[in-house]
Amino acid sequence: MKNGLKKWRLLSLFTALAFILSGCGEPFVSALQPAGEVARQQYNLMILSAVIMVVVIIVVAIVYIIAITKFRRSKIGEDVIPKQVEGSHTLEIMWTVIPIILVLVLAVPTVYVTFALADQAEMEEVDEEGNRTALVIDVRANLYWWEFAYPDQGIVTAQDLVVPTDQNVYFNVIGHDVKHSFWIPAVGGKIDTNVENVNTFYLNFDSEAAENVDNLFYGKCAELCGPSHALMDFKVQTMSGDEFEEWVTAMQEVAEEEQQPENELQARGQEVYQDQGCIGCHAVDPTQQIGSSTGPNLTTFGERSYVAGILDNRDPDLSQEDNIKDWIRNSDSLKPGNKMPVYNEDDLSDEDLDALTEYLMSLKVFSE
Amino acid sequence: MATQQSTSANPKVNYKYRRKKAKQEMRQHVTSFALMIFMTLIAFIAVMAGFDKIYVYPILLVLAAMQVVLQLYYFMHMSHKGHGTVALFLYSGVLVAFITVLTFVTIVWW
Amino acid sequence: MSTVAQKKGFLAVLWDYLTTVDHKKIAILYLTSGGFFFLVGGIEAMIIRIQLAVPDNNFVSAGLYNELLTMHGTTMIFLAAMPLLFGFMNAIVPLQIGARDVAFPFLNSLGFWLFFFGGVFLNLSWFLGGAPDAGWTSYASLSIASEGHGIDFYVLGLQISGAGTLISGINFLVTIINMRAPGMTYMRMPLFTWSTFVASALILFAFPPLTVGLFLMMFDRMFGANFFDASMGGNTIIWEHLFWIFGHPEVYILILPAFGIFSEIFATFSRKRLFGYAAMVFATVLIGFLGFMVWAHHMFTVGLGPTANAIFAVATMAIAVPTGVKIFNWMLTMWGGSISFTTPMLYAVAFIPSFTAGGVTGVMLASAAADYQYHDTYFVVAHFHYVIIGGVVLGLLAGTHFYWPKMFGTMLNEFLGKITFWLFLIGFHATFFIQHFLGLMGMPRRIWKFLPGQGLDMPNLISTVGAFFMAVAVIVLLVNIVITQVKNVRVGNDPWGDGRTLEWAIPSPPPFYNFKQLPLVRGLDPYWIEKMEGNTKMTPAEPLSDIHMPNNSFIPFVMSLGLFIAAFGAMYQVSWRASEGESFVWALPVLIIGMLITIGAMAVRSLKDDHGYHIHKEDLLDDEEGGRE
Amino acid sequence: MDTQEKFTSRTWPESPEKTTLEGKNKFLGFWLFLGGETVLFASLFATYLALKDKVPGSDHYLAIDMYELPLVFIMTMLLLTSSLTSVYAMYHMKNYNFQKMKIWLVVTIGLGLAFLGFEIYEFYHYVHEYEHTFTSSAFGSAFYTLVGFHGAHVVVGLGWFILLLIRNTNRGLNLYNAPKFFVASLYWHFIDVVWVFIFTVVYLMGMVG
Ligand code: HEA
Ligand code: HEA
Ligand SMILES: [Cu+2]
Repeated sequence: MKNGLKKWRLLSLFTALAFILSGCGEPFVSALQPAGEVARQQYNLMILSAVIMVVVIIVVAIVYIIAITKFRRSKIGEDVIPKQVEGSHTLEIMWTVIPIILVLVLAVPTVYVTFALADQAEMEEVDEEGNRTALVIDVRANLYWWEFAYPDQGIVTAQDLVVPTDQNVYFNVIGHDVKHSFWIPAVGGKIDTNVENVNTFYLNFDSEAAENVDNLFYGKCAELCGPSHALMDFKVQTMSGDEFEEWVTAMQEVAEEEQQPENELQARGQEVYQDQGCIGCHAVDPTQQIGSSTGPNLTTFGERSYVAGILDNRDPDLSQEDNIKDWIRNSDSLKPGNKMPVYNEDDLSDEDLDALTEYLMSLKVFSE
Repeated sequence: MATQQSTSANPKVNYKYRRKKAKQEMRQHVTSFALMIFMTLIAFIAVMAGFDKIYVYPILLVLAAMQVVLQLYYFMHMSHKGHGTVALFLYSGVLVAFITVLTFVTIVWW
Repeated sequence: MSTVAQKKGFLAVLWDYLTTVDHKKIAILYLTSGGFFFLVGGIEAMIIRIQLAVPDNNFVSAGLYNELLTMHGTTMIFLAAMPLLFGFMNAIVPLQIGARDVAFPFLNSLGFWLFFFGGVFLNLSWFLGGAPDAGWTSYASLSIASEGHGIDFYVLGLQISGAGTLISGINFLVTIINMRAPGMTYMRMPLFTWSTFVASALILFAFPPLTVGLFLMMFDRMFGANFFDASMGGNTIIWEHLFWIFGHPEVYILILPAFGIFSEIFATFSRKRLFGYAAMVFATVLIGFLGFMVWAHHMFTVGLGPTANAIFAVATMAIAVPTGVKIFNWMLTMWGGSISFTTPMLYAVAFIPSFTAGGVTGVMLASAAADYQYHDTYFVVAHFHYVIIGGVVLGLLAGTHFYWPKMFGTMLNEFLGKITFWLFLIGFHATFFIQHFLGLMGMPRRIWKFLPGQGLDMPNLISTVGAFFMAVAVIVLLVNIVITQVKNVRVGNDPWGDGRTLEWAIPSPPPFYNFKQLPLVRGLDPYWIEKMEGNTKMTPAEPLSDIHMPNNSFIPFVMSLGLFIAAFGAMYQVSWRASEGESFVWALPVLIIGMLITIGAMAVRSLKDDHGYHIHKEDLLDDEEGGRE
Repeated sequence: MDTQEKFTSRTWPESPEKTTLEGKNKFLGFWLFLGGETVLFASLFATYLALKDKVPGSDHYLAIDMYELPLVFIMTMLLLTSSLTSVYAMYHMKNYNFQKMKIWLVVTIGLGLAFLGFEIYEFYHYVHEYEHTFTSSAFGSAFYTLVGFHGAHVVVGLGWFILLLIRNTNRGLNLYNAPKFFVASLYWHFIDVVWVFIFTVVYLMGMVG
């Protein structure tokens, strides 16, 4: 009976804590609203440890409050000399053993989950034809932008990571210039993109949770990498497995068919794109320059939710057009220290900018 | 402050005895020196002989450790009384040193 | 040398402090310069908080923000917290063990001046082209890529002050091992002495890896080496390991002495012997030992593999056990005691829940798989400010109030002290509690600005408001200090009335030779024992006789100055970094001149014998008051 | 008792280095310092092991291509012998035989200088034969840093001995300088201890592969 009561209390503590915490933050960035298997395992570990810690704090608080209320000098009398106690073995053994037990309760699942999340056996699996069954994405972190290459599909994209839901997605991450760290808070913990080695881990994107956030999660750089570290954001677009297949096909096809400008302005913009040398850093073909480009690949630029990872295209006050122009004119103040040159009126007339913007907005692969 | 300690706990009558002890100890030192040379030779020969490294590495490391023990305990007198604190701190240092080297050969890759 | 108090001119006082080898004066030097750097680091923190008060703020620029956060962390850890602790160690430890000075008075002074010049050098970066900007951890890929001389200032400044710290650490170890008064066995040493002992041992073994790491970075940045250049076969993870092999013990170097201060305060103001003294000593040693086994918990996301992560996770959690022993022993010290809530005691009492909260989040961080989420977020920022401010800074503030009378002979105003306390405590929790949630809600640390619409606005504002409370608290403390020193009401040897250890048995401030006759120690809390037997003084362990004292020396100052000068040369001789297009012909000569000054000073020191001097018995007899200078 | 008191070989205490409190402090402090140095060298060894043979291209020479064991053997013999000669010096110090102590110290210095000479030759050789320099690769940086730190210790040790000899030649032994000689010789032995690991870990293990 008593035991049952205790269990019940602990359980309610669990749920209460989980409930309070889940109220925190926005679902597309918050680690407290896990949107995938990996994040959920980590979240459970967090809740377990938080509960243990709350228990510790409560115990300490009880002893503490009694001690500082009962034994005040003002209550006891000014001249009392307390008994000079040396210690107590029983007590000392107690507060050694109980914390050891608590720590073990946390240590066992910690070790378990740590190994579980490092299990990448699935990545090696192949079908009859020797093709890898799991989806693998090569992430290359650059000073303030992200490149995502799909080696088995032979395509590349940047800034907007596109992934299928409800399956494990494997990531090989590396830092191109300095060290960064790859983090999608709602979907799972981070992993460093070291400069000298490839790190591998996996994430799993939950379709239900993804719907909740309109299929868009926020990703961040979590390792100080320079002035614009704060702005090295990326976005994650999730879609169902089938849709993802279609997306891949569409991407692969862009490379084959020559993209034709739809109107004159776009055609002019395309010219500007070539003349100004944009093409030197930014490929518009998803099969080009994988792993070697100096700037983000812009094949899907017109479909991106954000410009440069930070200017929101869905913002009702600012159109995508405004964002693009703002970026081209002021990239240096928007993302201090980034590697893209600034184009002021002398370099690029307003008309050319209009045309360029029109062209960039037309770079779409997968929208209806 | 220097004067708080009295100079010689040992009365000076022990002079002869001390001299003899020192001589003896010196002979020990020469022996350990010979041992060190000998171990060095073995180490070099083991390498020149071209055995496989799984045999040579342990031999080399054991020989080095033995040499160091000789240095510390004989040449540096750690075998004498009053080196308890010294040993405590030296071995703590050795422990930290060991862990450092261990991690660098295991979890710093490539 | 007369011991009669006399008025001295400003220059004479200055010269006295520049050349002093007296541990009590060196303590004051540490306290003032550490205090100064605390204000500097605090102002940097305030700018950080102002920048982060609202989303998309542009109060400071991106580059400047990174410099601020780097200098805030570096200054607070190396130039504020540690030196302030050294201040109290210097002031109190020799008195607590009944010694006339530390083992190496000359090196004590050298340690201080090295720290001081290293700190000044580091902070000069603000005026000479930009401060370091790669975080206090200065991870290699970024710090190698960082342009300008910021990181060079970091490397050289820390190298110089680190040498000072190592010297001081060895000095305290030898002092505690060799200089204890008759009867002061190890198991009778006060806990502050014990924790100083363990912290010094940690310094001895933790600073060499930092030294090596800094050398490697210096070689890479200034002399063309390739330790951290992946394209040349280098490996940046080496820096991370070396830094954290130093870095984790470093946090215990900070917290253990604070634990020591609190142990003294709990016993004193509960009028009760420290509960479980032996267990406390053992726990201190154990924490120090385990402190070397856990550093990779800062590197869980680096990709060391699950085995390494699991081992280091479990090892880290183990530290909760000895720390818990300490927490409970402190509470049981109060239990059954007679608690008087003086300002130092208020800090001590507030420390228990604050530090426990910070400690348990540490254990949460230790859970490797969960740390993939916490790492490099504000959750970590919250954790370490809880342990550092809730532990170390509260300890320093408590120590300031507690030992002020012993160091300066005057009592800080209790009323103002309590105002400081409450403002600081409230501000501290307001600032940092909410940061736990910021981290979990997806706010990375070290970000210059955060963008709106991510649910981060309100908590950040609250955090900033809290920081202002802390700032006001610090200002009240400064006012308190000024008022106290101006009023200058002198106090006796045991101003708190409940002193237990040897330092309270001698005048405040103590005479420059500390003890006329070394005391005989008859047990733990020797002064308390004497008081309980109705004695007002310690029983002497030796007849009154001449006291041998070391001479003052200007050499430590010169030696440190030489390194300071050489550092400029070393830094500016990198003209081969052609990209910056700078070339300073004077750099190499300056490097050489600086080194010559240092080496010359060392040679003078070793060629010129310095046998010190004696205070004669007769003068000691005359010196009834205990003479303050 | 005065630290400058003159002694005879009969009144000279058994452990002159630890007779005064200053001596005791110096003795202990120096040993502690050596504990710290152990960690310092461990960090350097660890770095070397992590970066051994890490070069940017296949045209760079590796450890196994370069190291010359005969040379290392000679250097080892020199340093080991110098350890013995400094033990002799301390033996005479304890016997209050200043003259002989000086002679053995001079011999020690000579051996140390010879060692340094070979080391400089060795470095020169690697640089010119193999283009293996401090800046040529991470391996080069790590090698020269580790072995160079040891070499720098040798230089400091020699300078220390020389300074002590110059300062005290005309004064003879007393309780003020005895601890200094003793501590300097401890330092010298420590340098030898480090070398034992260098020739084992760097050269011998490097040649095994
Ligand atoms: C004074 C400084 C101090 C102290 C004392 C501590 C104490 C601890 N720290 Fe902290 N830590 C820092 C300063 C400190 N830390 C700093 C500065 C950083 C960040 C560095 C950077 O990246 O810039 C950091 C970062 C840090 C990390 C890395 C986080 C990350 O970057 O991802 C971790 C991970 O394990 C950690 C763990 C711990 C643990 C387990 C303790 C333990 O020692 C705590 C032990 C105490 C208790 C647990 C409370 C009392 C105990 C009881 C009441 C008994 C019962 C308790 C239980 C059963 C749990 N710390
Ligand atoms: C001892 C260590 C210590 C201390 C005491 C503090 C104290 C404070 N710290 Fe922190 N902090 C660190 C060590 C410390 N810190 C470290 C190591 C980092 C990591 C750096 C990194 O990432 O590399 C960090 C990072 C850090 C950050 C994260 C920055 C980021 O990641 O982007 C923040 C943000 O809120 C912060 C805030 C504060 C605040 C508000 C205080 C306050 O408590 C400060 C209180 C003090 C004052 C407010 C001073 C008041 C002074 C005056 C009012 C001036 C009066 C002037 C005159 C009379 C001349 N600190
Ligand atoms: Cu740590």
